[in-house]
Formats: sequence, structure tokens, C-alpha cells
Amino acid sequence: MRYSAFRIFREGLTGNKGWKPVWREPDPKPEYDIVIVGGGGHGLATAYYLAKEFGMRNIAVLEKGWIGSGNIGRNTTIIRSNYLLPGNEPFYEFSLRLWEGLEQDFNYNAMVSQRSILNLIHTDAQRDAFVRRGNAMILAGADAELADADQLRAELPFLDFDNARFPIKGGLYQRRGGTVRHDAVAWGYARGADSRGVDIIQNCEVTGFDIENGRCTGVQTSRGAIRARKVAVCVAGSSSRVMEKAGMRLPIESHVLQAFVTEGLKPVIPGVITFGAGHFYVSQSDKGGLVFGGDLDGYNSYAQRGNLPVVEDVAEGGMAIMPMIGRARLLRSWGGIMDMSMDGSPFIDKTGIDGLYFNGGWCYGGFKATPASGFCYAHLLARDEPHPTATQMRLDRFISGNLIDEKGMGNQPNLH
Amino acid sequence: MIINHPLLGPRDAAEFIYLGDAALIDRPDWQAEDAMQQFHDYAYLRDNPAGPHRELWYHEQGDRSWLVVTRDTTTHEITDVQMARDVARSRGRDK
Amino acid sequence: MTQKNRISGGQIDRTRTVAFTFNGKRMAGHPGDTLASALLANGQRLVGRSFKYHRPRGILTAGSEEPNALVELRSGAQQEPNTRATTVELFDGLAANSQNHRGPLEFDLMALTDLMSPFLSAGFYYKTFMWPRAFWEKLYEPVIRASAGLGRLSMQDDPDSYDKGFIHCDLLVIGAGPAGLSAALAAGRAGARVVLADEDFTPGGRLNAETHAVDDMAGADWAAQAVAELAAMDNVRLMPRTTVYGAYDHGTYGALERCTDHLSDAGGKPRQVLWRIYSKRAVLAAGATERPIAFGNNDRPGIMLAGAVRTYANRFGVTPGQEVAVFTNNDDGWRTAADLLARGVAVPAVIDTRDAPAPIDLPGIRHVRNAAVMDTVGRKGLKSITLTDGQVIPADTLAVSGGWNPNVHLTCHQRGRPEWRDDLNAFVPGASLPAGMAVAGAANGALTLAAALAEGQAAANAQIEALGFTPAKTDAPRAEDEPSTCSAFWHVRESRKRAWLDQQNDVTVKDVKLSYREGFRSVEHLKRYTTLGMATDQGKTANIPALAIMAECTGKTIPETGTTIFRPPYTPIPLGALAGRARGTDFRPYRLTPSHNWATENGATFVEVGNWLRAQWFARPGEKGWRDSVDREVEMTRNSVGICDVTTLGKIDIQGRDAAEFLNKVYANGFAKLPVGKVRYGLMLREDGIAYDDGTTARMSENHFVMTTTTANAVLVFRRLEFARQCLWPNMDVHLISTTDGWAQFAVAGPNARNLLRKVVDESHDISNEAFPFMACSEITVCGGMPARLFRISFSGELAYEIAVPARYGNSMMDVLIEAGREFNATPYGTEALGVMRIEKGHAAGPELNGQTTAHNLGMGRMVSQKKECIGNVLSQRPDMIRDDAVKLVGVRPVNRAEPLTAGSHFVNRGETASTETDQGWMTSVAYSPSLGHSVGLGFIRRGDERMGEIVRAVNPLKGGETEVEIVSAHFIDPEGERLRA
Amino acid sequence: MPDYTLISTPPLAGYDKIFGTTRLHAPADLAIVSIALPLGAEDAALKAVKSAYGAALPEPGRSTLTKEGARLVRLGSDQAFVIFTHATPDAERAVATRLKGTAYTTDQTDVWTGLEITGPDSRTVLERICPVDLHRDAFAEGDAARTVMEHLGALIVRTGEDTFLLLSASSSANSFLHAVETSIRNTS
Repeated sequence: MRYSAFRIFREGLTGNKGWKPVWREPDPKPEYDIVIVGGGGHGLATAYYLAKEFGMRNIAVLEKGWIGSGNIGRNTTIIRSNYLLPGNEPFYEFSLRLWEGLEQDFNYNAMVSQRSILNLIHTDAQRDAFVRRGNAMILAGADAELADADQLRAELPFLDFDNARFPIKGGLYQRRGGTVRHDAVAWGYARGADSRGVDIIQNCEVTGFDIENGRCTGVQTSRGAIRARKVAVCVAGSSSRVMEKAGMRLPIESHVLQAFVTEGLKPVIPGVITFGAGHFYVSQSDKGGLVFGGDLDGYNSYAQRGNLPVVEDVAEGGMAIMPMIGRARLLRSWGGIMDMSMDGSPFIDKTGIDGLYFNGGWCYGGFKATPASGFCYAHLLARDEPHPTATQMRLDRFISGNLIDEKGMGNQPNLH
Repeated sequence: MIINHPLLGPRDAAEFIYLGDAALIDRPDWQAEDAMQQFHDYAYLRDNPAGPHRELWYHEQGDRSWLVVTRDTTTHEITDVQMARDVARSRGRDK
Repeated sequence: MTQKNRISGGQIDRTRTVAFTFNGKRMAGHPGDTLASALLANGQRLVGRSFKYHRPRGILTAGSEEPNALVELRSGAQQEPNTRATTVELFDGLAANSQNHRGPLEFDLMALTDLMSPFLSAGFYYKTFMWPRAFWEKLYEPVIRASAGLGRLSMQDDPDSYDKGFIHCDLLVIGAGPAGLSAALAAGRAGARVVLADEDFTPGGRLNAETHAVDDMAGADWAAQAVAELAAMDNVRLMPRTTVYGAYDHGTYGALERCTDHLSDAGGKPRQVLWRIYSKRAVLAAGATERPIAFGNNDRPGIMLAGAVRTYANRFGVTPGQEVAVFTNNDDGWRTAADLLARGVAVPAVIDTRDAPAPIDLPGIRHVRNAAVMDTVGRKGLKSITLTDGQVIPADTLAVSGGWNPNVHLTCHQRGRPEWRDDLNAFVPGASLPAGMAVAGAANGALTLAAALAEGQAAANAQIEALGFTPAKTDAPRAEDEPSTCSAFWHVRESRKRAWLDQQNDVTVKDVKLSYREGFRSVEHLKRYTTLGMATDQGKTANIPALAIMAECTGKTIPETGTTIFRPPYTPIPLGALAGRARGTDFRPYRLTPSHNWATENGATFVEVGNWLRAQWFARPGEKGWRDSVDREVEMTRNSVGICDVTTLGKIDIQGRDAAEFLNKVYANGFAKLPVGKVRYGLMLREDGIAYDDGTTARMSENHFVMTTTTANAVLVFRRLEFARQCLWPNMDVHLISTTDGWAQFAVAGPNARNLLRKVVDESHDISNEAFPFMACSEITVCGGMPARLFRISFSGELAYEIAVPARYGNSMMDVLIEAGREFNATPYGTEALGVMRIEKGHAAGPELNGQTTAHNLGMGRMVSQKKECIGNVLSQRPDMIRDDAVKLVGVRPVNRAEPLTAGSHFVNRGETASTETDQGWMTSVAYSPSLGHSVGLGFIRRGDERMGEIVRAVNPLKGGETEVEIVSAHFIDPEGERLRA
Repeated sequence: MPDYTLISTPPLAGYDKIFGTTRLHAPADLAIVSIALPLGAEDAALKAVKSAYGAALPEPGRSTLTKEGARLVRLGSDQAFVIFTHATPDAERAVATRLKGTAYTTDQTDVWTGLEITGPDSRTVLERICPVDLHRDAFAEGDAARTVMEHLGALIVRTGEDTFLLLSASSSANSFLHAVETSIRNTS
């Protein structure tokens, strides 16, 4: 069913009785060409692009709970491609370009809103680092713009320019950055994949992998065994737990990242703003809530909840740069489990086991990567070679020494 | 979170800095044949269980001691806390 | 406006009158009123507009679960949007305005959307606004955003102050209703340290809202007496106006105390205090929340929850209307009729969905059995109700009771799931509670007063007994155990009109059914697709009925359908309170160097370096800009002598029999054989082989070393050293302690450095080049016996020393050095000149040691010993980290010497177009070199060390423009190092 | 006679204020020397401390006041502070001589700045910034704890019925004082 204003009008006149389910609820078939483990954003996107771009149809997406119940359903909805390193920047710029045509592509309004992202600069050394980054972005075909304090004062008068502990000296803009309605991304990809014949199977937990002499031939699930030519794991947040069933140890730790939203407010903040001398980033949703976050809690956790010190640290960062939000109220906080990799960058790679593929280690950058991650994973699955923008996202880079460490924090996951 | 320090009693985890898997105590032998592989595994392949986890915390805003805390990563329940130096010795760290 | 709905009774102070305004209209109330009770007393029924359809809305509840009566409280910078009128304590001069409407509240232009509602069903926006693409940001979204949102922020800095604090207790009791009071009494009498917190300003909970008796006195009086007893115990801390909003790990709770919100003027005191409560045990006695029944047009002003109507009548002496009909599916609803009749309020009818006799005998009451309300009339205020049998009953108020939901929220904050109880048709706390928590009273499903009182006491006794206290042997307070039955009746099927579930977000029964039809059947999908329960009330009154309807659709039971996860906070918390004092210049502490006062008096401009403030340069009269000052400071230093406060560098005192061997393990280069009285440059690697920090370490005596680190890494290096000491080499005799703040340290650099120091250092110490050569160190005395330390090290490349005295003498020392240097025209210099000179000398610093570069990149690969055990040397040899084509640190200078350089530029070969593929490296640091008369830069360039003399382009598309630069040695000044050995 | 003399200007020198019933002041000439117990030779060091000060080094988290008025604070298993009144900049030597080389000593005098708060409301004041439980029964006289207050590391010692000695880094002394004064104002 194609969505349009006309369809809404027609349905409105007939009591909205004609709307059809956005996806089927099929039972699993005994065998598929490709079984994707994980019905989150990346898994659904992978299925969508496999079907749409690589002409594959016999695909199943297995989801333990309800689709979109992972980090696509619990993030701060930011999209951007303001990365530094050649192992990352072209990939994220590819992702941003996919975002730019996404809604028309899958006929679903995910509210891709390129309202800009701004990284505030507080010291000269920070400016030099952001100039290097901005230039790296432009060299990779992305957009970047350096703003000085006067320009920011004019554009964002509510920032604390006069009484700040760490004065704002400028900022690096990416105007094409912004936000997206996160749940809608999962639903749009699911709808697009389903309509192309992909079986999306909810409440189907993978309990094991069938591995015979070094080759993966299928999965055991809570709804029975499913054979597959290729098994594609895509379960960021649970990667270690799932790959353990295949006997693999990963350079990944699971950490909780809290996110927050305030009560609905009339428009206050135009784009995405991030603090450069503390942990705070914020945007405003179309519904009016200020959506914000900060640092990881910092300890390994699968609990999907955090603790008070980080809540306070984030609020302190917010009040430090925009003291006008003091009377806005925190409405809800939640925690997502991040696949924190050892250098802060992800993996899209084959594994040591034939037919078993791995996508994960997204840290807290996974949402913005959703389209490119799906596209590049689909490319790897269909062609058995990495997509040109994802050639460095390999599992063996720690033994070779080809690290992709954006923050320069080393093998310390909770600092990335 | 509250960490029950073996010497100082219950303290807010905010006084501590988290490092990770207590296996970071078991630093490999730099002269081993496969030292490179061993150091790779040591530095990059850490335990990440959904359940009890032995992990290193540093009491930076306290007595500067490193602790080995056994904490369940699904409930955050802490069942054991030891001085890391004692653990290191018991694991036969030379010198 | 007169208080036309004020009736007898209540716990308000009628001897005093409080004046306030709503939408500018003058009204009066009494101390003890909430804004809501005062509005009702004044007959103000229409108080707000709904989020999506802008429907006229009145007051639904009498508590923090209120979805409709949201106002902008106060004005100017203190304007507080989305404030629940039902929890605002009335104060003199209170000013409140309704929100989320265009034009006056009574004639909201946006109400047009209500007529469009057929086309605005759940999730409609996912299906349109896609064409043309460019229109989203430019047209659709701005329109959506402007109409969305609720209240307005003032856009001015929050003028009030906030504070935080820590409270420790044996037992935290959450909620001061019957269960909570009886719990606190039990624990308090047993001598435990008790905290009793309640969100209301008058403790007592439902005791203040009902007419039940306890121990033969009115419930409210009993509550007051209990509070008095508790207040008299010094082991009990009573915290009214305090919401315990979150249950965190290991018995830690977050609580918000509203200190001055109920006053016209805060008097300079913090508005609110955010408490972290460390409890050994807790009793949750949060009570229950009544839920409505969904029927056609059930959202009109005048339609309220039955329990709330009782609260207004019994506690505030207010009736919401003159003719109050009751619609109930349970016995409790009948109490509303009884209480109103007792106060002389007309009750035209009680409509009970059950086909059963009246549970309470109310003479002459019109009891409509086995019926329901199907529709209502009265857009801006209820006029009449239409029953399923078609009869129309005039009424200006309808009290609705759909049963009670235990407030299980805090029991779920650690992901525990509630359990369904069929007899209550409600969720009660599940088995997995937060550690140390017990639940009592209505929150636990004990919905009768006697049971609540008994459970509170029992729970508290069990909790404190586990802590070793002996409970007092007292009986639980007595109260009648009024039976109450409730039927599972969620919505009126006969209703054709829209029936509201989430009144704030305008989610109706139809929307839930649509959500089902489109496949959004998991409760989380329902919530996210329809926005059910996402409003400021978090669906406290809406979620369960909606769940019930989804269960009907799917043919599952309600527990099978599930419940959404409750997350902190229980009620919304201002960001100002969460931040506390940390804002403005108080965001983080300031660290000042020992000579800060001297610098201030001598025209320094300061710069933040971490939390430190350092002198950046010292402007002199006549200098037109910072460049003038910096160039002068560099020239004077290189030509004669300059002085710089370098106290911020980390200093670590290292002692022990194994100290030398320890240093040999933590530094990549050798330290075992460093002689006493010598200093050595040391490079530290991370275990992953990346260059981490550098500095010098001096051997003061056989077992005593003094290490310096970079300012930025002082704390982290100390942490890593402790890790190495305790975890890696636990049997070494090594001891570490930071002395960063203890010594005021000054760099004295320049050809005249020695001549200057000779005037300060006591003569007993020979500091001639022979006796005290480059890289020497010694404990000395200055100015006649003052203990000091002298290091002959140079960051500037000049003949230079660093001299340290106890910090308390630092400000004076700066004076002395300048004074003694007057004959040499000595100059103080700041971090800018320091930076210029280190770039001229080619020393790596922060921009080069950024955590991404190796010793190999820095040209220090040979320093990394492979002949000893040390941190990082193994992994530093990974193939991709020692490639020949890796970037190498070099110097660059503009081909056209007049051109400036920009740090952050990327290097591209001549004739190649700049792209990720052709990227040759980047410029890390730049400076104008007054010594050379042109700009110089440091940077990493692929194979840079093999490309000396080659010309590449430094491109900077971000700012536009590019510069041709020549690759040269990074040592622009004195490459042979003759000066520093002079 | 040297041409130049150095003047001592420690932060908060001479600070002494009364707020209602609360007195906050910076003790004059507060000297601090750290003692580290050599690995394997702890007993000798402990013995030396006892004979030098007539009091045994207490357990971690505790402090003892010696007859001559020096306070021995045990910070951890192998580290302690001696806090005493001493005007000249040679406190470390004074302690080292007494311990006769049985322990490693480092002068900490200028690393820290001291504030003493006293009065019946001192706990109400400190409760706003100090995460440690300072209840009479939970934090007895002589108890000592290193913790963090308003982003600043601090050492708190209960030196009397309602009296607490607070030590924090000397470079951030003004910010620390500001934090304590703000607590007093907010709770008065």
C-alpha cells in the first residue's frame, strides 16, 4: 500500500478502516538464502538493501522481541558525518547521503531533518583539532563550516557567552547533520523489506548456530531450526552474548548509555548542539521535547539503565552552556546497551567461520550509520567483498595495528 | 552504586574510576614466543559476560587503591570486593 | 470572581485569603489550597487545551498524575511551563497562564485541528509530508513544530539557584499516606534512622481526602498527630514537598525537595534541592492512582476522577460543580456520592456498570444499574450526560471511577516487571524489587485503609529487624476494613464518538484499534506509534485502559499483552535541580598557579588549561595585540632571559628500593641507569603502543625520583602508575604521591638564565656549567636557606633551568626572579611564547601527542627499547604501526615566507586534487617565529622524514585557500643544541 | 644577608569567619607530611612512628591525636599523613629525622589547604557537598575519609564533637572555600 496525502484523505472519509498491517507476521520457513539475526535498524536495513539493491528475496530477519526494540528504539536520533579518520569519514558520508533520499526511497516519513549539528569550541587547541577534522570532512566530500563566537552569538543568543567557565570560542557546523524520527526508520525499512518478500519474524530468539567443520549452515531458534546459506549477525548491544554461541570472542565491551527527554516545549533549539568542555549534546524533537545525552555510565552493563552521577553530569553540562533550560523538566530517562569496541569504531566483516558474518561494535554511533551499515553489510553478504567505504572495518585490525581511533583513547572502550 | 571497600567501607562508586576486566592484571610475558598474539588478546579480547564480572575499579577520590570487584552486569549486584594488589600477588605476579 | 464552589469543611485556613491570577483574572483562595482547588472554588472549569486537537480541558485529578491542567506558572525569567495546577501550592500573588493555544483560551484558533481529526489519526505524519523533499525542513516541519510542544520557556537564564545534598538513613519511607506514616512510626519508635518523604505539602495522603476514621479520630487528625510524633523524634527526618523520583543501584534514591516554590519570594535561598538518599532499606508506600473509563467525549471540562472529586470536597472544601453525577465500575465510586451528599451537594445519579445493589445505602439516590455513560454534551464545560439506554441526565460534573492502579513505578526502575492481579484488575509489584525495597499499602494492592496501616507497620518492622533493630510491640492503628470490589470495565463499547485514553496526547480508543490494525501490536509499538503515555504525565491514568483495549483486539489477556517499562523520574525534574550549583563560572573549580596574583597585577591575559588558569601573555603598554606581546616575550627570552610559571606540569614523588626499576618499566626508554643528580627525558607508551605522555624524571637520590608529566595527563599518568605498581608489579617497593600543587616551579630560560639564578641561588651551590651541566638536578637553597629544587632542562631550546620552591612562596618567587633579572631586562612569558619556542625547537606537545600517534610517527621509534620489559613496547611493533609509508613528524615553512600557516590544514602533493585518497597528512602546530621572521609549522606527513626540501600544498578548504610549504627539519632553532648546553 | 627574601602567601591565609553559630577558618601554619611504609619493612616503620609520636599509627580511615598535638591520619594500607603545626618550610625534614629513615616521607604542606568548620550545624552544612555519612555514630571523632566535594578531592577528619577539618588542593583553595561558604549560606 502506497502512502500519500491522498490516501490519508480517502481513509479519513471512510473511518480509517482501510489501513493494512505495515508488515506481515509470517512463520519461519525451514530454509533461507540469508538469515539476518537481529531485527533492529541495521538488520532491517540490511534486509531492505539486499532485496532492493542486490535483488535477493529469500531472506529472513529474526528478532528476539519486537522489531526496533534495540538501540534504534532508544537513541538520541542524531545523524551526521563529522568524522576525522579515513577509515570512518567516507562511510558516514555515504550514510548521510542515503539518509537524504531515504523517505522517498522507502515511502515512509522518517522525518529526516537536516537542521545542522554544531560542535562547540572552547580552546585554541580544540579549534586546531576541529579545523583538521573539518578539512578531512570536506576532503571526503562532506560539508563543514567553521563559525566564530560572534556568529554563534547572533545565531544562538541563548548560549552562555558571558558567564561561562569555559568560554565559547566558536564551533564546527555540519549543516547537513540533524535528526531523524528513530522508530520510523525501523518501521520504514521493515515495511520496505516486507513488501519485497523478506520474512520479518518477531519473538524468535536465536539460541545457537549450526556450525559443521568450520561452516555455518543455519541457526537454532526459539521457533525451531532454520537453515541458511549465510547467517548475518547484527545485534549490536548483544554481540558478545550472541557470538559466544558461535564460540567467538570479540574486541567489544557492553556499556550502558543513558539518554534523556524533557517535557514538550514550544521551539527553543534549532539544531543539534554539543558541548566541547563537558558531556552534553541536545536537540529538540518535532513533538517539542529536548532530547539530550552525554557520557557512558562507564562500567560494563547489560541492565539497560544507568545511575545518578551521569544524569547529574549531563544536566551540569546543559546548564553550563544554556542556563535557560533550568526550568525545563526531565521527563524520562532510559539506557541503551552499547557495543563499545576497543578503538571506538565498528566492524562489518566476515568471521573465521564460513557463512557467518558479523556487524557490530557501533559504540554510540550506530543510529546515524543505519543506512550505510545496512547497505555495506548487504554488499558484503551479496558480493563477499567489503563495500569501498567500509574496507577498514575489519575484525583483525587490532592484530595488524590498523586502528580507527577517532578519540585517541586507546584500548579503553568506555573512553570512546 | 555503592562499592564496599575492604579497608574503608561502603563508598559511592562516583569516587572510583572504572577500568574493566580483572584479567588486565595477567599481563603476558614480553619474551614469549607468541608475545604479540598474547598481548593482542590481553589488550583487546576481554571478558564481557552478561552476569558476574570480575573488574578493576580505582579509588581515585579515596585511598588510591585498585580493587577487584565482582559485579553482575545484568543486575549491578556486587558480591565481592578485594584489593587488587592482593589478587595480583595471589595470581603470582612476579616482582 | 467569588469562590462560588467553596463548601464547608476541609483543611484550609479560611481565616486568611490568598490572591492570585489565572490568565490575568483576579481570584482568591486560602492557604492550604492548590492552584487547582482554588480554580475550582472560583468556578474556573476550562483550564487548558490538549496537545494535538486543542480540545478544551478541565481538571481531571487532584495530584501529580494530572494530564490536563497544565499552566505556565510565574512570569519573566521565572516562567515555568507545563506546571500541574493540581500540585502547585497556592501562594499570595501567584500568577498562572494557560498554555498551548493561539488566541484566548476560550477561543483557541488551533481548535480547528479537532475538525480535521479524521485525517490526523495515529501516525498519519509517517504517511505524508514527503513531497517535495525540500519542503520538510522549510515548510512541513516548522508548521508541525510550532503547533506541537506545550508551554514556553522564557529563553532567559534561570534566575533561581539550586542545591544538592546527600542523606544517609537506615530506612527510607516513600509516601506519607496511611501505610507510610504507620511504617515511619514503627521504624522511628524502634530507633532506626528514618527518612519519610512525600511529594505533597501536607503529609497524610488519602487520609486527608477521605472521611475514614483511624483510632477513633478523623483520618486527617490522626495523620497530623502521627506527623507530630515523628517530628519530635530526632532519628526521623520528615521531608514534605519531596518527591522520591528514582530508585538507583544499591539503595540509592534520587529525591527532589521543593524548598521555596510555595513562596512568593525565595529570599535568595535555593529553589529546590536534589537529594541522593543512601538507604540501607526502603519501604515504598506510594499509594494508588485512580483510572478513568473511556466513553464518548469523556474529556470535557467537568469530567473528573471520582477520588479527586472527594479530595476537593473533603480536603479543600470545594465542590467541582453543583450537580455531580457519578459513573463507576466499583464500590469506591459510591463514596464520592456519599461524601458529596453529606456536604449538601446534589448528586443527580450514580451510574454503575454492574447489575448489583448499591454497596452503600444512600436514601433517595438515583441508582442506574448495569448502565454506562455513552456520550456527553458541553464543549467548554459539561452540561449533560447520555447513558447507554439513551436517557439524558443534566449534570455539570461527572465523577468517574474505573478502579485504582497501585503506584508500582519505583518497583520497576531496575527493570522489575509488575504482576497482574485479577481481583483488583490491576498490576501490583512483581517479585524482583530493587534490592532492599519492600512495598506496603495501596502501592502493594492493599486498597483498604486497615490493610494499608497494618502492611506499613509490618513492612517497616521486617525491614529494620533485618538491620538489627527490635521493633516496638505496638498494635497497628485501627480502622474499618471497608470492603471494595471492582469490575473489569474499561470502555463503553456503545460509544460512537471518540473516547479518550491519553487525554494530553489525544490518544483515543480508535487510535489503539488502528494501531492494532496496522500491526503495531506490541505494547511498545503501540506506545511509540500512537504516543500513548508519552506525555508529561507518562500515561499514569491512560496506560492500563489502553492496554486493556489492545488486549481485547489481540484476544490476549492484559498481562500477556504486557506493560510498558517505568523509568525514572516518577514525576518530571527541572534540569536546573539536576545540575545544582554547577553552572556559569561554578561549573567546575578553578586551579590557580602560585604566581596568579603576580600575573594579574602584571597585565596577564589568562587561558583555561583543563581547570587551570595560566598566563597566556603579559601585555605591555603600547602593544597593539597579543602578537606584539608574544613576539616580544620570545625575543627577550631568546636574547636575554624569560621566566614562566610551569607549576601546572604534573609532579609525582616516586620513592622506594625498586623505584628505578619501576620507572624502567613504565617508560619506553631506559631509566635503570639514570645517575643521581641527573634528569632524563622520558617517553611513556600506552599498552597499545601509542605514544601517551612525555616529560622528565629526575633522580634526587638513590631511591627518590621526581617525575614531571604534561599538565593534561597529570592525573591519568598517576592512575596508570598506581595500576602498574599495584596490579602489574605488586611486589615492588615503590610509593607514589602527587606534589603538583606543592611546588611552585618556574622556567628560567635564555642566555642570561644562569646569571640571573646566581643572584637568587645561595652561594653554597655551584651552578656553573661545569658543576651543573645540561640535565643536572639538585636540591638547593635560595634567598638565604629556602629549600628549593633546581633542574637544568629546556623546553625552549635555550640555556634554561626550572627552579621550584614551596608553593606558598611562589608568588614572592616570581617577584624575586623579575627583580633579580631587572639588570638583564628579564621578561615574564606566558603559554603562547612557551608554545612558539617549543615549535621553533621542534618539541612535540599536545597536538602531536594526541593519542593517535606512535613513537615511529614522532621520529622517536629508536627510543622504544625492545631489550627490556616496558609498557607498550610489544604492541608498538605491530606491522601497520611501523610501516615505512607512515606519517612522520616534520617541520614546514611557507615557500612564500610572508604567508601565514594554519594548524589543521592537510597536506596534498602538488598537482593532485585534495581528497581522502590524496591526503598526505596534516599540520599540527603553527606559530609565527620572531626569531626567523616567518611562520613555522609542525606536521605529520607521509614518509615526511624522507622528503626534506620537498614542496607540498597545505590546503585548508574549511577556511578557503592553500599555502605551498617546504618540508624541513622540525628543529628550526639551534639544531645542534649548543645553546642549551652553553 | 641575601639580597632577596621570599614571603609566604599561602591561599586562604588568615581566613576566619563566623556565620551564625558556625565558624569557618583556615588554621595557621598547618604542616602536612606523608609517610609511606616500605614494602616488607612495615613493622619497623610502624614501630618508629610509635616511638617517635607516642601513638600507634591507626587503622585506615582513622586518625589519632598525639600528646604534642600532631594528628596521625592513616589514609590507606601503606600511606599516612602527619598533620601538625609548623611554621617553617622544613616539615618533611622534621618528620624524617624522627622516623630515622624507616619510612619514605614527602612534604605535602603546600599541596593542601585546610579549613576547619565547627558548630552545631556543621553537619547540615557539609551534607550539601560531602557524600560520606557524617552522623555522630557513623563518623566518630578521629574518623577520616578522602572523598570528593563539588568536583574537588578532599580529606575530611572529624576533630571534635561538631568540628571537622577539611583538606583540599591548594591550587583550587578559592573554589573549595566558595563551595563551603555556599553550603553555609544555603542552609542558614
